[in-house]
Amino acid sequence: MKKIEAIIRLSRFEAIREALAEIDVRFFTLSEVKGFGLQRGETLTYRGSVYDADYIARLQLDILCPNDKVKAIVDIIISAGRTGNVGDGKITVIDVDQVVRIRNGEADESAL
Amino acid sequence: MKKIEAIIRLSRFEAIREALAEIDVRFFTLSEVKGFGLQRGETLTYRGSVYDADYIARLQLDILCPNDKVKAIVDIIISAGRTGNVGDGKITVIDVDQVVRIRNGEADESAL
Amino acid sequence: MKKIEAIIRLSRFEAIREALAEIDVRFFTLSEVKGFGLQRGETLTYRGSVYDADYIARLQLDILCPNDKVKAIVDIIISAGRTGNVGDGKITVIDVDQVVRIRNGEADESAL
Amino acid sequence: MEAVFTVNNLWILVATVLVFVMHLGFAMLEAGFVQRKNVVNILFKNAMIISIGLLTYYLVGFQLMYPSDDGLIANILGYFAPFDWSNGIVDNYAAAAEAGSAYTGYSEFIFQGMFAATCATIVSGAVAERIKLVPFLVFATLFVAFIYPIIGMWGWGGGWLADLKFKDFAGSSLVHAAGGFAALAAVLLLGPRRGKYRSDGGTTAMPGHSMPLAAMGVFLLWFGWFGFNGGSVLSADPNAVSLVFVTTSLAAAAGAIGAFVMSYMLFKTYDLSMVLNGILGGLVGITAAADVVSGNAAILIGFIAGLIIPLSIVAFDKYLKIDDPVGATSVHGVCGVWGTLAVGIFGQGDFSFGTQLLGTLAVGAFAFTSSLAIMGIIKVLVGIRVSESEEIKGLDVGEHDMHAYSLKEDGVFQLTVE
Amino acid sequence: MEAVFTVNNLWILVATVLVFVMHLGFAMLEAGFVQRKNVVNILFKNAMIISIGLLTYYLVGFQLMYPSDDGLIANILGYFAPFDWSNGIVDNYAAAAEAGSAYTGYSEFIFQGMFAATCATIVSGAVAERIKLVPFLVFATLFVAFIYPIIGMWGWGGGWLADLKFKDFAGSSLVHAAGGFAALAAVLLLGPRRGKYRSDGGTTAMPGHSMPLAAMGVFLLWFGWFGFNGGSVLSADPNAVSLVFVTTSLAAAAGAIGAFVMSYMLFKTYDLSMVLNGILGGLVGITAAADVVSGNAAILIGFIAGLIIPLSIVAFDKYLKIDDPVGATSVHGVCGVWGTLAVGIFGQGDFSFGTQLLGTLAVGAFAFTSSLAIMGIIKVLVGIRVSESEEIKGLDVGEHDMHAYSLKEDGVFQLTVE
Amino acid sequence: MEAVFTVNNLWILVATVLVFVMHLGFAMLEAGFVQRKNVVNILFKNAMIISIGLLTYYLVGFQLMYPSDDGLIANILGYFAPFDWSNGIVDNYAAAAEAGSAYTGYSEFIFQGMFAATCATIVSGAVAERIKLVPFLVFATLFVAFIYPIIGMWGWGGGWLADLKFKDFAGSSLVHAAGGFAALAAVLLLGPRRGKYRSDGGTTAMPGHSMPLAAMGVFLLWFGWFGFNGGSVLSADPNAVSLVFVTTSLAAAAGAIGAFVMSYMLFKTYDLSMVLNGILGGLVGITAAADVVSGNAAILIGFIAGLIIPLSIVAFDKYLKIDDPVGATSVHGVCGVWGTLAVGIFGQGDFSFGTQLLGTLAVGAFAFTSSLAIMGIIKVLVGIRVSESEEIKGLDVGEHDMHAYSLKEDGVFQLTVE
Ligand SMILES: Nc1ncnc2c1ncn2[C@@H]1O[C@H](COP(=O)(O)OP(=O)(O)O)[C@@H](O)[C@H]1O
Ligand SMILES: Nc1ncnc2c1ncn2[C@@H]1O[C@H](COP(=O)(O)OP(=O)(O)O)[C@@H](O)[C@H]1O
Ligand SMILES: Nc1ncnc2c1ncn2[C@@H]1O[C@H](COP(=O)(O)OP(=O)(O)O)[C@@H](O)[C@H]1O
Repeated sequence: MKKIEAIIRLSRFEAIREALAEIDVRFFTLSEVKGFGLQRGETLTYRGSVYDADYIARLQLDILCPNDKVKAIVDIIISAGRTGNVGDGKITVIDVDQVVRIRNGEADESAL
Repeated sequence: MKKIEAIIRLSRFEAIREALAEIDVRFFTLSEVKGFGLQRGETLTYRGSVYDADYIARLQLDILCPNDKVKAIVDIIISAGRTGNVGDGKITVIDVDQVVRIRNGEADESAL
Repeated sequence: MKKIEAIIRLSRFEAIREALAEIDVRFFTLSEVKGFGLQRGETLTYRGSVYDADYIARLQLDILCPNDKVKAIVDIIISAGRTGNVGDGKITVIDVDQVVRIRNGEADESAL
Repeated sequence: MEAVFTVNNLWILVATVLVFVMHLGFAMLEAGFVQRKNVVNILFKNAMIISIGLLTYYLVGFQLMYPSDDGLIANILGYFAPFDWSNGIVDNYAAAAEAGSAYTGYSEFIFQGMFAATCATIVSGAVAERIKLVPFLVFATLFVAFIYPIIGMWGWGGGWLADLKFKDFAGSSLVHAAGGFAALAAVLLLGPRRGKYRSDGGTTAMPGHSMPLAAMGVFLLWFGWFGFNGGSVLSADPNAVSLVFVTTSLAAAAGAIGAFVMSYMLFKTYDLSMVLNGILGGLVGITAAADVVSGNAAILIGFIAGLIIPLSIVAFDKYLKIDDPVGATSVHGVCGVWGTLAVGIFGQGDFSFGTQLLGTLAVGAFAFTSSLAIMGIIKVLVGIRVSESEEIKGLDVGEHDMHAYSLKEDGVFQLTVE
Repeated sequence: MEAVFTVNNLWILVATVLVFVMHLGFAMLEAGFVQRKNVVNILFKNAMIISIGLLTYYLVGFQLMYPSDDGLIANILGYFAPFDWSNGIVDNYAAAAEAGSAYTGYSEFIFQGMFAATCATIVSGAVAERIKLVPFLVFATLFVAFIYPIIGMWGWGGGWLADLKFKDFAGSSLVHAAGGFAALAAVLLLGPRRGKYRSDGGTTAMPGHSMPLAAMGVFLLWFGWFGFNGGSVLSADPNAVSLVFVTTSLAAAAGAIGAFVMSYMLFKTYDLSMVLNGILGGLVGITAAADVVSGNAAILIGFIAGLIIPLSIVAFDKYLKIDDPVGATSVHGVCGVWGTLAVGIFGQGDFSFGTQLLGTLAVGAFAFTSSLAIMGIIKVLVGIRVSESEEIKGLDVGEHDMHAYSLKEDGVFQLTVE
Repeated sequence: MEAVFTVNNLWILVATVLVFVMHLGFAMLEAGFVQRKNVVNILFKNAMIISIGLLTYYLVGFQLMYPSDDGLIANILGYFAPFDWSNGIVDNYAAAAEAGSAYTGYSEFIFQGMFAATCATIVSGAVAERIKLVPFLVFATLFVAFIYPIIGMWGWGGGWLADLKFKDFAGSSLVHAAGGFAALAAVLLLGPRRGKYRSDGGTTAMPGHSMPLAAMGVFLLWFGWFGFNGGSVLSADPNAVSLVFVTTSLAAAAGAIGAFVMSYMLFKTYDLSMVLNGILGGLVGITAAADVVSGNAAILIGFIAGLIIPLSIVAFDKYLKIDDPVGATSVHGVCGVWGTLAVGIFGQGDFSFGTQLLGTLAVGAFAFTSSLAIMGIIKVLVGIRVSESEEIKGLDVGEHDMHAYSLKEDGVFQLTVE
């Protein structure tokens, strides 16, 4: 099994979610993160002091999946999450030893 | 060493924490995440427009531990975190290359 | 490739960021987490009931990097993130299968 | 004399506006003191209470409180009818002023109506975070229709307390203790919030979600109290109104100091929520005596009320295990009693401590038992408490399908708790 | 008589202060009903509107609305000049009172100025979250300089509606419907917020970011309405002002109940935002008739306004696909029309339903078309809508380089949306 | 004449209520402009200042400010005694009115007491986020007990500035500049917030945590200012009070425009915090001259104050490196001086620019040096600044063991910063 972590734009989330649903990936965990990369944050002003909001709000999508679905999921996220502008984000794939469903203790593939 | 990531219900957190303390696991990192799975969010209404809050607030517990403690921790989380209803969450175990304690540079098992 | 996850103090963030920039690590993802460890939270009072805020606000820094940069990054975080007091945090290194840049589908090292 | 009548009437109307603001004050105070997941619910209750309160008082309460004849039955129970519209108008201002009248019937109704709604609001904070919406609204309606007017009639509508020369200037007992004891009855029937009292005997702190809202509420209540006490002079008489302004303000200020001192002694910290409640305690405390004490006495009354607040809140919360999220029983109930008794101690005039004690006990007992009865019947018939799962996810989602602070931006996503 | 003049004048001034507070009420209501990313923008607009409004009314509006001669042209269009400072003073209070005057020229100006600014504020909520700042401020300036005063002059400045005995006590039409129809014009030119109407025909809910702010805004508006309606008696006459207080409060209360009932029927939930709008609907509804109806009629007028609110909001929002984040078109436009017509139905006196209908239609049509024209010209010249990317990231960052709720603590970090 | 007395007195009382609201305004403004971790602390200070202020003024300040005899020493230093309760009452209203009196002694005390507390509040914002609680409260007590009354006595209590015909209608200098210069002294002794001025010479932006609270605060201050300036007429005289309402409002409005223009020129953005401060600058600016200028002059005074605000704030913040989180030194100090001088420029009457300059400098110098002395002594004795670690984690947890916005829900968890 793998864990796919995708850092995406807030505004692409709905599209990605719908695209994933089409290949029957309906379960995942989201978190709100702050991205620092090529794309820079806004310039803000407060009482005359200008400062950069270096960080950009991003969503991190964590998807646990069997090895054979990784490619499909990655491809879907790339096509649905792309705007073509700097800042579209990254997808990371990490190997997972074990997954357990708390509700009934089912392990691994059957826990997904 | 392993990193255990458990996605749990907010309302089971206290019980899990106490159960973990009993097996002397007192250190971990928490984050607030949003879960999307079999359990669905509430239906909300705003000025006549009904919408689903698809996401459910969850806590993610990250625990770094030596290999030999993984089973005990996973079992404890399953027993303390279970309500039996859909939505109890998942536990993931990931292999970790290296852990370092920032305070003194101690590495691996002694850093835990 | 590796993913470095560093749990750090809020107040050391700026120093770490600057130190990382010096070795040309300018891209990363941040999240706000709550740490539970040796360092304990504040004691709070509300209308006469005293309670512990067991958790301490921490930042988690996720950095994707090629294998050969891991040591440099870890060392920098240790030196810039250290106060010497309990609670300075941990650095974890995890192996990553694959990284893709959503913008153009570039994979692995060239995606960083 | 027309001018005198006009200025007197104007003051009653301005005071009405100020008492109205107290409803905003209560709404903000209670919203600040509840958890984030129950904020819409408390706001909803406050918006409905002022509305229901005014309408009910118009339809029933006013005539019950100020019965127009004084036969035996009327003297005890009043009678049941809507506000008589034709009584609103004054034909000749100069003549009316000459005869000692200071305001129109409309002014009287609206000023009293704001008081009535205030009294029901006191209950809403104490039962917050677990009471069912509609049963509570039914209770509030019956409270404003019957309980409050009957109590009010006793003291202000020519009833038996008035006959005994019981002194309660603007309602330490008739409004505040009445509300506070009704709240106590409701809380006892309702039980504590889930998780408040742990199996290990400990008490869980359940901090309010917003101190700025709570502080704003208290400032607004103090603001409105100038109308509550000042308007209770029932004319714009310069000496009386200005005296009341001074005593009211000094007592509120001293209440803050009292709560500051006592909460520091008890908790070794500077507890904002206690100082805020201390101000309210001082205000409630001075309300019975505001026109018959000197500045020094007002300071003492307020200061003692301030000292009482942390003691009383801790006593209810920790020892009696009576869970009142906003401290209404202490602020309005306990300080209401204290204020009524204070007339017997500090009041310049012919006041009897015994009568004051009798009066406040009678008011408290009647408010308590009648509320217990009404709420108890509702409890048996339809239940008064939300389900456990609703309590966990919060009444905002449970009763109102809504979040107080939306997390949805542009349709991106929306968070549900559990 | 000097005293009578003084007390009358004092009431107009106190009412001015209360109407001023309505601007805070609008600011909080609108801030609560917009998304978190557009809060600074709406606060900025509200702070500027009251400021621009008062200055513009001083420089142009007042003289246009209350033309001092009544020649033919003046009677239709008024004329253009700043407030005449020398007209502010009254030389002999007693003599003025004898002659039926109740306040100084300064008092008249400042009371009317607060009204004028109010009317412009109504528009700001409806166009929130997507209008460009400076074009909006230009529109608001022209609106207060010309549209509002011309309409006001028709009804209150001796114009043709006054001649027809059109009755609009405090401005259900002349202020509220005028604002509401201007808002409608602006919204039509502007289009809905991005993502509001989906390609699948559905409507996206875009919840306001803070219900406590919205609730506070409504309570403050009710508070201010005592001055808005009460002050429109234009003296402190005890019967008239107290009557207006009662009818205004009862209608507001009944509006809450009406919206409670109707929104429960429609949505099967207790919708706080509807009850809040229901209170406002009741207030707008009673505004035309507040001095000529009984309590029962006031309750009916308010209750019907409350019933209208959810229906109208859903009709605009879902069926007509007119996107108005705060419901200004329903609250001020629709209930403004209803209130004006209600005079013809319930008003005790010589009122004609036909005249009321004519008047409110004329006001609505003029406000709509003139706003359409002005806003249309601005749209052609410089554009009125922010760019799509600015709308996504929010107007706070886009127009003001600022967050409403800063995420920066001690220089640690600062978050940007997208 | 009784009616005249009553209406005059009533206005002073209503104005008192309005000035009271300014404390809520300050509390909200300051809470909005500080970081989230210091909100409870600023609310606590505000709740205590009004309380301590009223009590202190009762016990010491009032008699010092309005000494009853006018011997040599009294004329310079006044004397020390509590408010004389028996002076509160007026025996015969008609006779008093005949003799030119307009209010009771109680009214005078409570109106003046609200002013005194206001002046101390000004300091609290400037020293926010790093001052120790108890030392600050001691300072505030001494400030209200001695510094403010002595300054007030100079100008309003028959002191040497009054003798020189120094004109300061409602306190541009005697209240605002006094507060502003005291704030400056405190800030200098205290030093900037940690991290505010970086080693690279740059200035770190430390945005306030809530713009809605800040905006609400400013609207409430404007609201209260109708009482502050309008009440300073010290009667309900129709011409005078209504004139003051107009000039006050126009200046506030023009202040917004001035700050809008200047901040756009300086920063190329529409800075809400500057426009809000601009309104306050306009209000402070008109306060000295509100009863002796025309509408046009009021607009000019306010507009210039608005222009000054961004310049002054940037000058203090960036160039002088004086760290004042809410801009009190600019709003109250600099605009207070400007307003006092403006009397000499625009005032219709016999005013001397020289005297105005002398007066405002004397007030500023005395407030500055005496505050420096008191605060300096406290600093030496017990220290005035919280520890660095407390500053990092915030004063809410450090001084009050509390969060402003609790993160705890149902005992789930509670977050601590660092
Ligand atoms: N080396 C990295 N480690 C962790 N996160 C990264 C890294 N590089 C980029 N990211 C994340 O991806 C987001 C987008 O990256 P960015 O460089 O701005 O654009 P792009 O991916 O289009 O080149 C960043 O905001 C950050 O959250
Ligand atoms: N494939 C997945 N990848 C990542 N997170 C998941 C996945 N499936 C479930 N989760 C997380 O676990 C939570 C509970 O899952 P759910 O399917 O609702 O119930 P259960 O685990 O009891 O079957 C979800 O809300 C989500 O956060
Ligand atoms: N075993 C663990 N698993 C996950 N996170 C941990 C673990 N131990 C510590 N941490 C994280 O590191 C932070 C600092 O650890 P702590 O024990 O307080 O200090 P130190 O690292 O200096 O010994 C904790 O607040 C927690 O977030």
